Amino acid sequence: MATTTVRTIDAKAIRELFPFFTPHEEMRSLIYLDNGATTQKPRAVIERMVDFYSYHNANVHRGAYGVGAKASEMFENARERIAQFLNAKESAEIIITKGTTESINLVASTWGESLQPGDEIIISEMEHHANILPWMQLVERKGAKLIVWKITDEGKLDLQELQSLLTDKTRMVAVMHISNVLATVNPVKEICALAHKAGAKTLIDAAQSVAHMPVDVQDIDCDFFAFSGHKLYGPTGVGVLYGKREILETLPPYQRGGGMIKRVAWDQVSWAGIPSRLEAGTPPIAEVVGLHAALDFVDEIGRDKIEAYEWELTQYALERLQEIPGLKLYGPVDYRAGLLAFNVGDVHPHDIQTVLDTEDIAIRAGNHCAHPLGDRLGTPATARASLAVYNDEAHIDALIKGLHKVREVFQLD
Amino acid sequence: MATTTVRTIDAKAIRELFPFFTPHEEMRSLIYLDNGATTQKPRAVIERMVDFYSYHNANVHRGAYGVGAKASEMFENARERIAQFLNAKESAEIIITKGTTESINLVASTWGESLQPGDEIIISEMEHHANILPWMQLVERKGAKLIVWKITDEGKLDLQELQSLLTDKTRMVAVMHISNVLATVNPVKEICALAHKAGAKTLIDAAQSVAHMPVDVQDIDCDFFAFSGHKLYGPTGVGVLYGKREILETLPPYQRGGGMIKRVAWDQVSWAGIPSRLEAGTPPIAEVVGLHAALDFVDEIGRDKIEAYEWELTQYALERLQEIPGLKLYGPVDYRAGLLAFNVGDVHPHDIQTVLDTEDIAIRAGNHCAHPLGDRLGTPATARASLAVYNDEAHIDALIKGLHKVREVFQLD
Amino acid sequence: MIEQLYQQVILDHYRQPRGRGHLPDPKFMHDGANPLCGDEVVIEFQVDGEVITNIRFSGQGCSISQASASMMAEALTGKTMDEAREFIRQVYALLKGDVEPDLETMGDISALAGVRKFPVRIKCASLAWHVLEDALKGLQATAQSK
Amino acid sequence: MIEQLYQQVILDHYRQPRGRGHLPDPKFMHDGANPLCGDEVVIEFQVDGEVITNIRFSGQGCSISQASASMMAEALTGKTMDEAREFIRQVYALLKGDVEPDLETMGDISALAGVRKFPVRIKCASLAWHVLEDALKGLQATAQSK
Ligand SMILES: Cc1ncc(COP(=O)(O)O)c(C=O)c1O
Ligand SMILES: Cc1ncc(COP(=O)(O)O)c(C=O)c1O
Repeated sequence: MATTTVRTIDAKAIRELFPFFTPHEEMRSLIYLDNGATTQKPRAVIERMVDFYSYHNANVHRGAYGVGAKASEMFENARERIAQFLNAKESAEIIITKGTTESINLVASTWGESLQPGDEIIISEMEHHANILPWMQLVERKGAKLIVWKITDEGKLDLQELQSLLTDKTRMVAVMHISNVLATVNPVKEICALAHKAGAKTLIDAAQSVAHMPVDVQDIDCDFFAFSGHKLYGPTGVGVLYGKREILETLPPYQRGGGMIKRVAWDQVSWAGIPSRLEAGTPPIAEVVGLHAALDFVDEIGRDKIEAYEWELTQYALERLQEIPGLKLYGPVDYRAGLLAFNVGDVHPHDIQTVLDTEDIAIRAGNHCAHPLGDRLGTPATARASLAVYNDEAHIDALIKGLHKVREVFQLD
Repeated sequence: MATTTVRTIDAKAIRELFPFFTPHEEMRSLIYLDNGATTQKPRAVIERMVDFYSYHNANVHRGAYGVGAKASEMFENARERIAQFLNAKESAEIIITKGTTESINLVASTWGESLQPGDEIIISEMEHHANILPWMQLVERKGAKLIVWKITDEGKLDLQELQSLLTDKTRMVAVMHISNVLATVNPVKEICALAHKAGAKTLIDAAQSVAHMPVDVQDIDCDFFAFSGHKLYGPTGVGVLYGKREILETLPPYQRGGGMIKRVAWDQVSWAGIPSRLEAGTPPIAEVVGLHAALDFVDEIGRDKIEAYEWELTQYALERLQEIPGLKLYGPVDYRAGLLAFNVGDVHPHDIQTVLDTEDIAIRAGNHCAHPLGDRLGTPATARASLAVYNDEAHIDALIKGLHKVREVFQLD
Repeated sequence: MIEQLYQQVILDHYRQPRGRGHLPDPKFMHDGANPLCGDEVVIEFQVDGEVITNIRFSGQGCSISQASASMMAEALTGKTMDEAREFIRQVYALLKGDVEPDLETMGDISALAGVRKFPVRIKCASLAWHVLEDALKGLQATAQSK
Repeated sequence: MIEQLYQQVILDHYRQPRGRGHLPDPKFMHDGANPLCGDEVVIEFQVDGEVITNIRFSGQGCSISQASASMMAEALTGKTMDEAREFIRQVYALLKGDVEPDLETMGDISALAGVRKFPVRIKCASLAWHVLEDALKGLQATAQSK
């Protein structure tokens, strides 16, 4: 079942950069198709952290010279690198968090303080809980209103529909860049333009996009942009919130503690400037340094190339999935990211997962932290295969073979 | 300047377990006396994380089998291990956070919700900003009152004084276990008993204690207990909040996102039980696994032994620091933890630090995130040498030599 | 190996569940979920003296969790509460591998032994039984407090 | 090496600062801090036409930051604002190593070249100069907007 596309990426060579994919005693080798949950880590990322812990470990900032200054420098260099990766104007616009979830909670808590009763927040029907629950809490606290932007039957967001939802009360439009279930790539630039015209701010949940396509926050012109390191070939325990300087500067602190103040007295506190004001306590230092290496890894391959390659692979997968009788695929098919959520007949997704697991194929099954979308699709759970740059056609072939096995075990004939 | 104490610990052998202290190209070897800021990491901790990222990396929970289940198991085993380390009743009482700062912010935000106008929170005058600012914000938000428990001239907390501050309005007594400036070891068990008698809850900021002495949360009988992994020979990006089950169960969620709900619909949300309800988003998985190894490291040596050894070493340091004319030491001298904050004549602490740095000795200089304490002591900044299990008398000797050099450079004669 | 997990009886109970549905006037109702995978089981039942007269279940989840609920409804209807408690203990022992499957005493339920090789699925297989066990505990506590 | 950093002139300015204190009626006041180490410098000054007539500083921090403020107060008093701006540029160049220290034109300030080997101390040495530069920028902006 050969494809005619030109192989732009040598996935096998890339796999060799990952300990997870090199033969080892501890584990049988696995076809890893759960990249939407978390990606594997290239050796370069692991080694950068080992190097940090082994030879440069010290707490950052706050009057350290020698080794401490070097650690601070590595930390701030990583911030610079993240800014450059996103094409932010300056590194002060990069806030280090522990993940996408914290990034969005931070915005809802701090920016959200200015919300007035009756104000409106628009989120889409396809959002992950991380981009639903913080806003639900905010509107409840402020007597504001949450407006749900419904998806089309195709699983997309319709800009006309957004137009009709935007009012002079809309203060924020918060949407995901790529859906972690439908794989829809949302037109975030157009969304931001419409929102801004209506006087609203915008937040992009980029958890599923940053590792898979070029992103440019100035081009998108979003006000906030959030992602996690662990879905971007980087470590757990670290995430990023980008915000435009003029907005970040107006935000009150989020968590409070060391590093985010200028001066504390019992009767008066003055805050540090950005980004420090929004980063209380010891940051995830080694993790930020590891994330730096992850960005280098991605850019060495090239995000354009990754995007093109994963689309090729996705097309191949879409084609081959049609072979499986009774398979229902969710989300658009004209264009989409490399996530494939589906069901097979009456087989429960967990059972699909278990059968595939015995074939050494790792996929995810469940609601993917998007209950409202599940309600809309009429299925509480789906099986999801999600691709990364180290996957190739052979993995899709194995998946298809595994799904035939599922049908066999479940006697679907 | 030999001591007569029996060496209970072979610090040299312990240093050999740390890449940071083994000769390497990247760095000249350093006498590291900045353990109050962060400790170095034993090879076992680094390797456990490398092993996780290399062979077991997957996201935890949420319907993964195979490699994902193994990752979840490692994660939950670590939670069990932390519970055992603290002698908590059960692992559900262990909430994973990103550090002490987040742990305390979490309590102030969630437990603090129940505060009424006029209620009182007692904190001590020696607290770190992490245990000041969240309470300041809370009392402001709730119309409650922050009561400052003054320190004695010796740098201790007087229980009589606490008695006189406790009223029927006191809802919380939040104090540090060990002061990161004065090195005072506070009588937390007695503090909790007094607070409970008055009907108040208690929080112990254990950032500076967990790595240096045995701790038992049931014996202390505190309601909350907070610490960071990175000061306990563990990774950055991870911390712990212990809370008694009956209290945790009453807390609303903190951050919101995946993993902390049972069910989300547009009109209704139901929360998961503890600990999940208080842990939104992908947790710091590899970091928790690394922390597990750090606890093993500490317990293999033995916390009783570490405490005794560091006290020996501290006594030696106290004795030798008296040799330095014009040196002013802060904090008690009858008993204290292995932190030594001081000033020398009119030399600014940063200059002390710089001179010592050129002698390959790393100490910290500054306000140590405790401005109000600095105001009380009448010094905005101090130099601080802080000990860990891998330090020995030779390091103290080098420090003393370095301080003589400081006096020489600054012509203090 | 995978065929040991998904034996014919399991698929049968999954596809033709016994006791799936609701009681018109449930006397007792209890629910449980496996937060790790999202399986949900709700049990309703009635009691006549010491005897459990009627068991219905609803919910959703993998074939193991739903088939297991179906098997439970079938096996425990007509048993006294004490017998049910003992039976539940036997099922746990079976799942853990402490006793061997025995078609005579356990019937279809023997097929659940297939989960032993799939440790993470043990929670799926035991879910319904945990729910009923909890419900019976609640009943006992209420009875004793009277 | 350490003696290059802490030269006699630096210690002199640290212990006997010129211009430490406050003006009775400061026309211009500006402050700055080095958040990484906590050094603080506040500058007050007066202007007569184009000429900076009086400079006072206060604050606290390491010997380098405070000595540098003292040197600045001494060096820039009596200079025109344009001259001061040019001088500040020269100091930055000196600290960065772009120009060599020259006792004749720079006087005591030449001693600040010692920080070159201590990159993290450059911020200490330049703090006071940044504060004044900012203040002058503010002045210029106000003047232009009139
Ligand atoms: C006593 C005390 N509390 C809290 C903290 C804050 O810890 P972290 O920065 O890891 O959140 C520290 C360390 O800086 C500390 O010494
Ligand atoms: C679209 C989307 N948003 C947010 C998140 C949450 O990310 P994290 O768990 O790293 O905070 C995820 C991943 O689970 C996601 O897929």
